[in-house]
Amino acid sequence: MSEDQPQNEIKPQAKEDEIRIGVYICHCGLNIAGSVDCEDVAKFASTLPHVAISKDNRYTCSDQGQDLIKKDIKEHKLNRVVVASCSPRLHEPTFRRACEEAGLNKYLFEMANIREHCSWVHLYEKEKATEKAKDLVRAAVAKVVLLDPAVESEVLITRKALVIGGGVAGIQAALDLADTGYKVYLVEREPSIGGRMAQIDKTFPTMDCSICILAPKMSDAGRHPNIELLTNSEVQDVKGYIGNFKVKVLKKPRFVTKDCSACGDCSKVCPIIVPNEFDVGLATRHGIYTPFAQAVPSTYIVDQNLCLNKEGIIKCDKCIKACERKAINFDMKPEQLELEVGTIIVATGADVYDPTSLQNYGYRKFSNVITSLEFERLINAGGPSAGHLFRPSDMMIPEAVAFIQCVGSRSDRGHLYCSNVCCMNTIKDALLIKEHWPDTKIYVFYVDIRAFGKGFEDLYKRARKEGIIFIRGLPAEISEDRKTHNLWLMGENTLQKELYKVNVGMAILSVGIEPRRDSDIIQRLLVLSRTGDGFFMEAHPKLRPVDTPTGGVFLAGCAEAPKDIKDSVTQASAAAARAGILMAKGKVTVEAITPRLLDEKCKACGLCVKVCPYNAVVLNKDLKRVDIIEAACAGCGTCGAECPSSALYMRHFTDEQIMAQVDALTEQDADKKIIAFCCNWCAYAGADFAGVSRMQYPTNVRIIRTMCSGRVAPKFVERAFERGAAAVLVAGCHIGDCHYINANVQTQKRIERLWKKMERLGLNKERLQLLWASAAEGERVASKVKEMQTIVNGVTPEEVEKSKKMTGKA
Amino acid sequence: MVVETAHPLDVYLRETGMHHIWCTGCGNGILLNSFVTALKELELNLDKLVVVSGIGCIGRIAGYINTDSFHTTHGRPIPFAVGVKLANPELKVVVISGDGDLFAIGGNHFIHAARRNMNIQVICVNNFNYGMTGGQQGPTTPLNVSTSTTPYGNIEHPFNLVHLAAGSGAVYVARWTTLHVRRLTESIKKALQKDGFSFVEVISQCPEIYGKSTKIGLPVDFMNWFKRASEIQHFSDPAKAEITSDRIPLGEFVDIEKPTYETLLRERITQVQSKMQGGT
Amino acid sequence: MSGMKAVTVEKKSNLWRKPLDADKTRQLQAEITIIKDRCKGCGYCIAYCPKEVLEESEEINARGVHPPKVKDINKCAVCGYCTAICPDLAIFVKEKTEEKKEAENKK
Amino acid sequence: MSEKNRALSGKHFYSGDLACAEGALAAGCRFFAGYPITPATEIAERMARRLPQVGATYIQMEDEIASIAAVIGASYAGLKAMTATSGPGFSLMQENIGLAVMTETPCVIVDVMRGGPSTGQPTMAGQQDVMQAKWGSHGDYEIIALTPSSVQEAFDLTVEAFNYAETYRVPVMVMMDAIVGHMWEKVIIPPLEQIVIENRKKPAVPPSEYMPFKPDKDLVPPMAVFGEGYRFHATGLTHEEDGRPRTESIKVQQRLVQRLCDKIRKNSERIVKVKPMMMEDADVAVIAYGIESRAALSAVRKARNAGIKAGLLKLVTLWPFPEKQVSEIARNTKAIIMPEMNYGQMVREVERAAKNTPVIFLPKLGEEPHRPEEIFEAMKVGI
Repeated sequence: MSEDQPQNEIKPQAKEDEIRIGVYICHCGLNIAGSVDCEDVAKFASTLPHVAISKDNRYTCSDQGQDLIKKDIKEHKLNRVVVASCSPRLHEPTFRRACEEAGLNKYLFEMANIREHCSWVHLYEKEKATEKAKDLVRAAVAKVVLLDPAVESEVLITRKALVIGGGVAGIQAALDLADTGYKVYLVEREPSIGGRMAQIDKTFPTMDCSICILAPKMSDAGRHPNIELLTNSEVQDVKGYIGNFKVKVLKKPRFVTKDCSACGDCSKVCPIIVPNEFDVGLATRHGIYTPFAQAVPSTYIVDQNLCLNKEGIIKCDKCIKACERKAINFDMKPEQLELEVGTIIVATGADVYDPTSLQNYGYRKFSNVITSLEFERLINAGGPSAGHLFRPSDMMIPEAVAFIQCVGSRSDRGHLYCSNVCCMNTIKDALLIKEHWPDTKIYVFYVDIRAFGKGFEDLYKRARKEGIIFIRGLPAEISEDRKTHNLWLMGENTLQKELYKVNVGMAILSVGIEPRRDSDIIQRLLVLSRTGDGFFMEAHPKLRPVDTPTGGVFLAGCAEAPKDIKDSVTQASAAAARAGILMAKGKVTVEAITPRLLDEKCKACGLCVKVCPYNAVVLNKDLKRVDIIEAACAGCGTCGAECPSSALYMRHFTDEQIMAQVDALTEQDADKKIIAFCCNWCAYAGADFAGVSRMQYPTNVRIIRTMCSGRVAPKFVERAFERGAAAVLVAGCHIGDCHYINANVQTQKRIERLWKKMERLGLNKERLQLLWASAAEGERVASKVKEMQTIVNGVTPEEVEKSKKMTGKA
Repeated sequence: MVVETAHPLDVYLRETGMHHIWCTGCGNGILLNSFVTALKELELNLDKLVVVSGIGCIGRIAGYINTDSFHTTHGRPIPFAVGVKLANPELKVVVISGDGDLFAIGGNHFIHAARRNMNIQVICVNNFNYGMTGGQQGPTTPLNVSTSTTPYGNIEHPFNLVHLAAGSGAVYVARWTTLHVRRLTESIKKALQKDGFSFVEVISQCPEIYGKSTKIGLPVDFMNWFKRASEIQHFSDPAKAEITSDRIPLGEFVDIEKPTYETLLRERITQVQSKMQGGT
Repeated sequence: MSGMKAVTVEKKSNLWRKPLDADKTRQLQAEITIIKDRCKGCGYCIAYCPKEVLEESEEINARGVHPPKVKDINKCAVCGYCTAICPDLAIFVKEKTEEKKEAENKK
Repeated sequence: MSEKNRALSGKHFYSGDLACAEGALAAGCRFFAGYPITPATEIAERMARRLPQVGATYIQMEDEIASIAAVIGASYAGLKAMTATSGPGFSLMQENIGLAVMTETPCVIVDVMRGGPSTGQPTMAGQQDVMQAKWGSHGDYEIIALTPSSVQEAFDLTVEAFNYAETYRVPVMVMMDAIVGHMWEKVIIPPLEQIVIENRKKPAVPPSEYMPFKPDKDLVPPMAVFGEGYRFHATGLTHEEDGRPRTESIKVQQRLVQRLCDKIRKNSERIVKVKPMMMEDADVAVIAYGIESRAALSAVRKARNAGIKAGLLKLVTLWPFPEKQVSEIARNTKAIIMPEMNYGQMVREVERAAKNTPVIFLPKLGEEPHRPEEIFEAMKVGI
């Protein structure tokens, strides 16, 4: 959005008459100086154009080091600074601050990573390492000349939050935010909030009553002046960006007004009777009903699909007549609500695995094979059997029961991941049975028992002490005795290495947790990414576990991964805190690495619009150009890479700047070198990790940092080849893990196009390599470079010459 | 002679009402059913209820309902009802008549009774034509429909009755089709309990006559049309409630409070009399 | 509980079990009265019954039309729409009284 | 209080219209519905002022059709009701007058007659509606029509009109020419207790046995009132005694229409009123009604002074027509003079009754009534 552009910014940078650069080579004790001749590098730096002063010191990051820079900026009128030391991922902020304190715009600072990417990975080749260090400094100097001063723009945050999903996670997040004083919209698809926890009988490991501890929270949420409860409602559309989301919510009619006193008279007379979802079909409900006693809101609801009154024709008026408070109104229409919120918390929860497909267990075939969720309703005093462990076939309390673990989890029949809660849930359930019917024989068939949490192991021990029989090895098959409807479980005890055949009255399948079948809707609406398992992916698995790649959107509960109540609540509070921070600030600053449009160049072709993962570039037909929604932009730069007419000026990673780096790195014996473009989040970090772990690899690789591999325009690669580089490596995050949702998909497309082009030109396409490496995969980076070394060796001068004329010839 | 099984609503009907003259599927019967159901549910004192009707098929309804009732001349049920109501305000006076009776020949009486906010209830069974005389064009016949008196298609714009009623000052205005019989009954109940001039329009089918001239067809086809075209929107603008072949706007259109003629009259009378007492 | 037939619970896709309380749920037993000779055969009750309980009968009544007859009384929800929509007050539905049920069960 | 106000007993100076209104009040009229029209407007105006004083209802309707309809309604709800109009409005009322006849509704219709046809002469007098009073509505029927010749009669006959209406369950017309209507004279309103008031017969049977149109011996059915629990039905259609429409039965039609007529014809003895003056030895008789009877009277006196044995028969009831009285006079006189403010209406009835006795008709159109001389001249011719 052009109006966001700070006025005091010159674009593109009008060069001052005299550029005065200060270069500082850090020894980092011996970390660098050990394998790089720092004085030599400093001496070399002083010879570079515009370099006013060049110094080397032991610890540039130390206070003295920083003071020196500040002093020099003032005394020598420096207007650019380069520090050659560790990874910018570590100390760039430090030095930027120093510059700013000395009155130099922090965007006029550049770093050369001569530690992680040089001294540490070339411990035993001081000479070559020094040469590499010089190259890296030369590149940094080349870039710093072209840097523009920038002011970070600010986006205001609407101080309202949307919580999607009214399970315990959603409730907790909503309550925390509301208590902080923010208005919260809590959207729930079902008629009542409460979610899975409301269905469960007891919670582990404390064994307290689930609904008893949940109900108060539910009514708090229902009563809270700052919470607007939108039940029976669905999020239909989300537009906007961090701090400024416009959300469309469809509020489906209940056909019962707030006047409902929940007396239930309507339900009694309703002729429609169906299985109750809340009781997993073990009990019935009527066409007009409340899902469960503690429902919030307590207002009854008409099941639109089953009620006899359709198309506005009231055929049955039994409930209307029965309702003393005249609270039933069949004229209610669906409402489209438009909410404006600053932050969104996704707490959409999870589904339960349906074991029907596992035919060897006979679920749906044998009535006494039930799921752990059905068990929860059976053992629940408020449930259909009033807490009596009736087995469905004959309503008798079984003498022996079996729990079967990992149903749908940790197996290619179902899901590969561990559902995290089933082990403890089974142990809890087994103990519950013991509590009420001590003589019941209880078997638990498991793969491993995972009792990792606080107080879990004690519970497990207690269960064993109570005489519950744990057998390692899941039954291969369950068969039914036609007469008694008892069940035979057959399988192998993998500890005793012997076969077993156990007879029980009822078998409980400990079913796993799976992602909501319709997760893709929320994923699309909020531009989230999902893991291979299908759960929503966090921004960083360790350091930003409740954030999502989309600014202002956070995760809580099972939507992110299977977890128990405690973890869900913890995560919910965390998400609320994260959202709260944003709203408390009231604004966010956007790093000045977002693109600026050079209107005169833009042809409004719309290619950039297609590739932007954040819909931050929109076509402006009237003005024949595109508009950039700064606040929505994350600065990956893939738009810039896509633009055929270089109309997008990717601040701090401009074409000119990157080209200059390429040129600098290919100034000397390019034909021996590998030019590598690494994305800031995975590949570059991976290279840093290689350095930290002192992995040694050939010295001839020169790494250029971009925010995303998606920034790497084909012309950068071509420039490298034209300059005679022997090989080029483009490296980014694994597909699906992209820090910018899916920008790296564009990378792949571009590289493949380049490969085709090289083939057409009769070039060895192996000279261009594409690598996916995560921040943890230093090894992959190192071995890739080694692997490419052989390619470099194979490149003949003719090939180099040939590739020098790469462009134009397409 | 075999004794016929009694219908629970028979007690509200005269013997003639149980075997009315109306054709197969005629909406009048549904209105009769709906009206007496409303009486039953309100537990009204039938001794204090007067049903007044005009001329036309529906005019017979007064004779069918087991209350005091009067079958007036064509177009005149409203002024008759006004006389009854003013003479004995204790009585509930309901006018049930057709679109021709109330809005062609009787139109003047309707608008003035509404204007005066006479405390009477008017139910109009609108079947879009004059049924009893054999399907002539009437004040509600849609444009272009051919009837026995518009053989080349109707060139008159029809009345939008709810708009007319609202514009004339009715305090309660609702419109339902006979298919929406339960809502109709509710509206009739509401009207009966309302103080002031209330108007309920019943979009009704005339399968024998109108159904044939318009080729809508069998009674059930009529109902299907109602189902297809109905649009329930309470308190929408009556001006936009014109009926077309693919849109029948339904619902409550007006529900307001306004002093009735009767109330104001009694006020004046008391004023006058107390003044005289003071004077004499 | 003798003679108590299981209430017809409509299926819901994913819920397959017969609810434990299915047999205990209060069941409606409808009693539909058709005054045949009042019927003029408009067919509203048949066409608009939400449960398709009625159908046209073979017999011809005093008015020369086929009055409706009950196809499946167990489907009837006793919503009473047939009663309300009948222009001839020729049909009405009631919930069977407990006494009547008892009586029938004895037989 | 309202009762006390009902009859303003004492001596007054009123116009015919005012006296008519006061007569209605004295008779117990509790409901007036009307529509302004010259020369009857003053009646409405008087009612509008007076009815509230006695706690009764005046309403100005949207037209005369509505007015008579409302009057019928009020009467069925138990009130003595009336409307007042003139020719054009009277015409509009005709259909519902038929309804009142068919449903045997007690009610009073005052027609202050002006010059017609059509809008005619709104401010000029006439006696042009006297036939319409009898024949204006369609079908066979009988009604009662009275005609005052003085302001005092305007009062007295209006009271009478209500009594007839109540007694015979029939619409009763007060046919008052505009001169009487607008003429101011002394009128004496007697004390209320001295005014004879008739009220409709109430049913003697319980609702279950009540038949709204089943007559007593006098051919008049007792009348229940709406809201008393009789739950009866009345219709303009040909109906049975229980009120049930019977549109296809000859028998029912005959029985009904005959009774509706006969209840008046067979009771005409009791209904008919005439005032003979100096008739005992008369050779020539003047028969007149309304304002004409007053011109006639002075003509008769003039004749007596001139030695002619003249007499006057003043008609008080126009309908039923005093047939017996007229033919008797015809038998005993050589000639009958009949002045009317029309072009020949009641004279036809007179001729019919007079048989062979010559009837000299004196028409008058478009202005004031006959001068006594004109009638006197006619008498000379008659002898």
